[in-house]
Amino acid sequence: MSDAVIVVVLLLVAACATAAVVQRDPARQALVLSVLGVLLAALFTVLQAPDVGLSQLAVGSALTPLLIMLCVRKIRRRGRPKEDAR
Amino acid sequence: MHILPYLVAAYVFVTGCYGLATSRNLIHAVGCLAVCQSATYVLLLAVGYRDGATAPVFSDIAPGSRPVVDPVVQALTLTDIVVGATVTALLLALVLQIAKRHGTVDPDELRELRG
Amino acid sequence: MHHLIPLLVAVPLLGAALLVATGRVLPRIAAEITGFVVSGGTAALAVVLLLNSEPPMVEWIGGWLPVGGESVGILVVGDGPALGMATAVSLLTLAALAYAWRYFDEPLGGHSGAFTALMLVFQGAMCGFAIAGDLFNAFVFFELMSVVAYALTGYRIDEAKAVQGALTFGVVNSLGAYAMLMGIALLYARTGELAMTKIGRGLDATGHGGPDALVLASFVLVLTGLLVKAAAVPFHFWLPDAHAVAPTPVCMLLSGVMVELGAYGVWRVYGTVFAGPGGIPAADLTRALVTLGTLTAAIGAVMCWYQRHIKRLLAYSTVAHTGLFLVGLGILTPEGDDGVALYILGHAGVKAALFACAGVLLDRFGSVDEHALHGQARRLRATGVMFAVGALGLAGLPPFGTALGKSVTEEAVGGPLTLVFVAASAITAGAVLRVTARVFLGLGPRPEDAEYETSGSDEEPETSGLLSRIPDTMTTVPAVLLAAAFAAGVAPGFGAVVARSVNEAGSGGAHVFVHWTLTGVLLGVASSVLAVALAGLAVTRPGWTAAPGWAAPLRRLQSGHVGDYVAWLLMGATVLGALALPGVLGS
Amino acid sequence: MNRLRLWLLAVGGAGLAALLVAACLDLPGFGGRRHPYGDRAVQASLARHTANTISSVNFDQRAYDTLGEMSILFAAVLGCVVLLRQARDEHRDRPEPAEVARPVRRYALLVLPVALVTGLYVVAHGQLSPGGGFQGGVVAATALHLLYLGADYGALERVRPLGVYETSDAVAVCAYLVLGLASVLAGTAFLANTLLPYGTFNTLSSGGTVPLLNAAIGMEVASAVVVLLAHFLDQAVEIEEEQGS
Repeated sequence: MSDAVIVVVLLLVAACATAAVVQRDPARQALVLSVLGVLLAALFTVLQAPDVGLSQLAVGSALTPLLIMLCVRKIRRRGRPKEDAR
Repeated sequence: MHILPYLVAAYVFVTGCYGLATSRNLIHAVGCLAVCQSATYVLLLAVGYRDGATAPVFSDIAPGSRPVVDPVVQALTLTDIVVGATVTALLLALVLQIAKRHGTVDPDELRELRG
Repeated sequence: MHHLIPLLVAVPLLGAALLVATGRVLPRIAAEITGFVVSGGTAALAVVLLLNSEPPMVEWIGGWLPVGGESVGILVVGDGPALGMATAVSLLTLAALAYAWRYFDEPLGGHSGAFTALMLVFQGAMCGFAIAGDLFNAFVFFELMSVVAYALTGYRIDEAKAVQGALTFGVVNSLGAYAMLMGIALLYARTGELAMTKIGRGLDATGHGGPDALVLASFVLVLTGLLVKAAAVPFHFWLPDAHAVAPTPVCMLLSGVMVELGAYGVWRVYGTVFAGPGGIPAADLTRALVTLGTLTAAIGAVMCWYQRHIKRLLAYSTVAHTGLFLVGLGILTPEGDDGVALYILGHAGVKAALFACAGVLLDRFGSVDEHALHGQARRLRATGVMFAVGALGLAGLPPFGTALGKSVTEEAVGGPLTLVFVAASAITAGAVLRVTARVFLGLGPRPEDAEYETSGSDEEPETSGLLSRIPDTMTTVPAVLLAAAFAAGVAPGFGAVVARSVNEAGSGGAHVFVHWTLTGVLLGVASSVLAVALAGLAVTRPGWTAAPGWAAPLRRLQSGHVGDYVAWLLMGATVLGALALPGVLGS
Repeated sequence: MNRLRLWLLAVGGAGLAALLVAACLDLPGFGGRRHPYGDRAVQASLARHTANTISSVNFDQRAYDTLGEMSILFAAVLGCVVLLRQARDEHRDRPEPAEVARPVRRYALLVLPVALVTGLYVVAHGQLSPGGGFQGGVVAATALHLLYLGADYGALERVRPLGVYETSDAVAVCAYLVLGLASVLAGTAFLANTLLPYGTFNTLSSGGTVPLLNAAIGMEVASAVVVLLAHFLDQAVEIEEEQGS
């Protein structure tokens, strides 16, 4: 049973990582990264690493995306349409 | 199943590198670097996994009653996660300053250092 | 005594933390004095430990002494090379702090000690990396020194080039570090250990008569990380971009010791992890390092010659010299190791002094552009003389420490590779002499601008406004550094001591005697003469030495684009794998 | 130039991928039994009465790595403070107090204390159950920033005197180092966990210096994250460039 769960989560992680790379808009990428963070946390939990899962949840799905969003907001606010993140 | 987790880690690493090399936006590039790093977490924890084992926390199981997974890689991964978060923060701070000084975050338009 | 080894890390970190904790109330002068005392104290500690490093010491942090050969703790090593690097790092940090005395006059809003604190953390991180005996611990300190270095490189946030160079530096080095961590994870999977010696033994025990793909992959990944730091071609692109824009005191450390720590890491990791029968065969390592090293030396020298941005020029000369170090380490002989150790020490003094002189130009004229400064610095006689002396030290003119190291290495390498040593040191020194002739003497016509290059004009000085008078610290520090590099060559017995401590730590106990030889002296003189001739030619006949057509594509590779650099990093890992492949296939 | 990069990327990426896949084929199978270091770590952790082996590895057996990790965080925060300082050509603008939707505010103010307490709890039980200084610190620090959602920027700034957090960040680093140095003064190795009794297994005060180091990390991480977020928020909300720069 647990093997099947691990396989599923692993494939989801791979898919989500691809999405995070392919998504070229940083604001949306931040969201994808936050989903990746949750998936990784889930993976770590099924791999019997609750400590790591907990910190991945705190860092990967909250802190890092938050910093990216703040960064995007600052750059957008500068109001030059050109760098509006393509 | 035998080597799938390792392959996923390798795939995530190479994918992150691809994103980093082709990125058109420095914020996106920093995000890709975070993806590269998540490959190292997956690899480390996959290496330390043991079939049918439980987490190495003995507050609710008696020591020796069940096999536990390798605690060392988990500690390493914890360190690694902190490193990743701080590097991301520092690089984002630099990106912010690039946006201010160059007026762009597109690496194709940064043309000051060359030759 | 061995309990004190980790203090090389703990003391500077504690100093930095105290500076930040009291940063809001501490006046700036007090912060700088504290930095001085802490850095100097660490340097003194490093010297004391170094003097006691025979026989080599080890220390298990946390007192986790091995029981039956097995330990759960972290090992730090206190042998000659480790403590020697730590001493070099500490002394150079002290020099950089002295140089930066009253330097940045920018209000930091209650963070008066921030720069000093970052420098102290940098010192601690480099010491920590030097003494690491545990592979993961080496990664942690590798990353710590990188993180501080990014922040220090981007310190002048008003400078567009500085923040761009710092980001490139950050992205490429972090990727290299993650590659290294992947390699460490693979090694852990195979051997289940993290201490370097234990991993080496584990590889020998589990390798069935030779290396397999896993050993090769972990070798490539770990070396990728270290070679990125050592700026070997094709991992070197970040270095000129970062070193050219970092504040001068930081440049002194980056070029003087941090890059060399990458080469040191290669030596340490190969020697303890991959040198056994289960690791990478010696022939493959030699092929990989000598090939990459020669390429690095050649490209570094050529690119150095065509720079007009003086700090960038010096940065490329660092690239060229690390190439030489890698060649010397790659041949895996005790003589080669000794030569490189001496060469690194001499180079640290010379290169830091040259950067210090370039910093004087920057703060006096607001420019480090060879063309714009043509004939401007005639009145800075002391700096000019030091710049010329530094150039000769770079060329390996006896009796500088660089010359002793170079001659020992050349002797060890032998054959056509000697030519690489002579040529690379002559070209880089020639470029520096050319700058001296044009900027400090005003010789020759003002050269023409090329199309694809980085100019060094319009830079902000790092002090508060342009200096009208050069403070004594900014002339004393390079003078002392040059004197130290000189002393390393003439002090009787210094070479022998270095050689003995290096051999005791590695090279299987083989003891070799290091001394000046006639060939070495002649080769050193030859490269110095060649350097002077090249510089003379460049100044009097600029047309003859202008960039030929074939150099243009080479310059175009240095595009300043972080994506290109990442692609080159992947390519470099592949090349490294290909170079080391025969040994794996053959076993 | 772009074409060159794509070629490099294709060849280099393929080479690296081939290398990694070949290495994966040689790795011991997933879920294998052989973990010599791991087994030793579990033994050592039990011998020192630390129920959470990971905490024992992090704060006792490999406490020196954690020192490095903490210094990285410290250096990165200091670096961000330096890099995100107000440049010469910038000035500060008070942001307009924004209207926050009622449900958002209510939710944020409700979650805030819960999250804070959770964070502290996770820090305090580091040596017993999953979690520890790092995880708890991040949770507590992020929780504080719910105030930005729930009330407004001004409210956040009032409960967040930045100087105090910067100082406590540095003080926590000092505390960790001093704990390490104390054992050197006592004549043993740096960071040796021999100064305090190991206590009763599975209680809050077990594990010798582990809880103390854990608390230092918790304090460091919480203040570091607060300072980091504060500087990024500052950039996003307050600092304005002069016109025409």
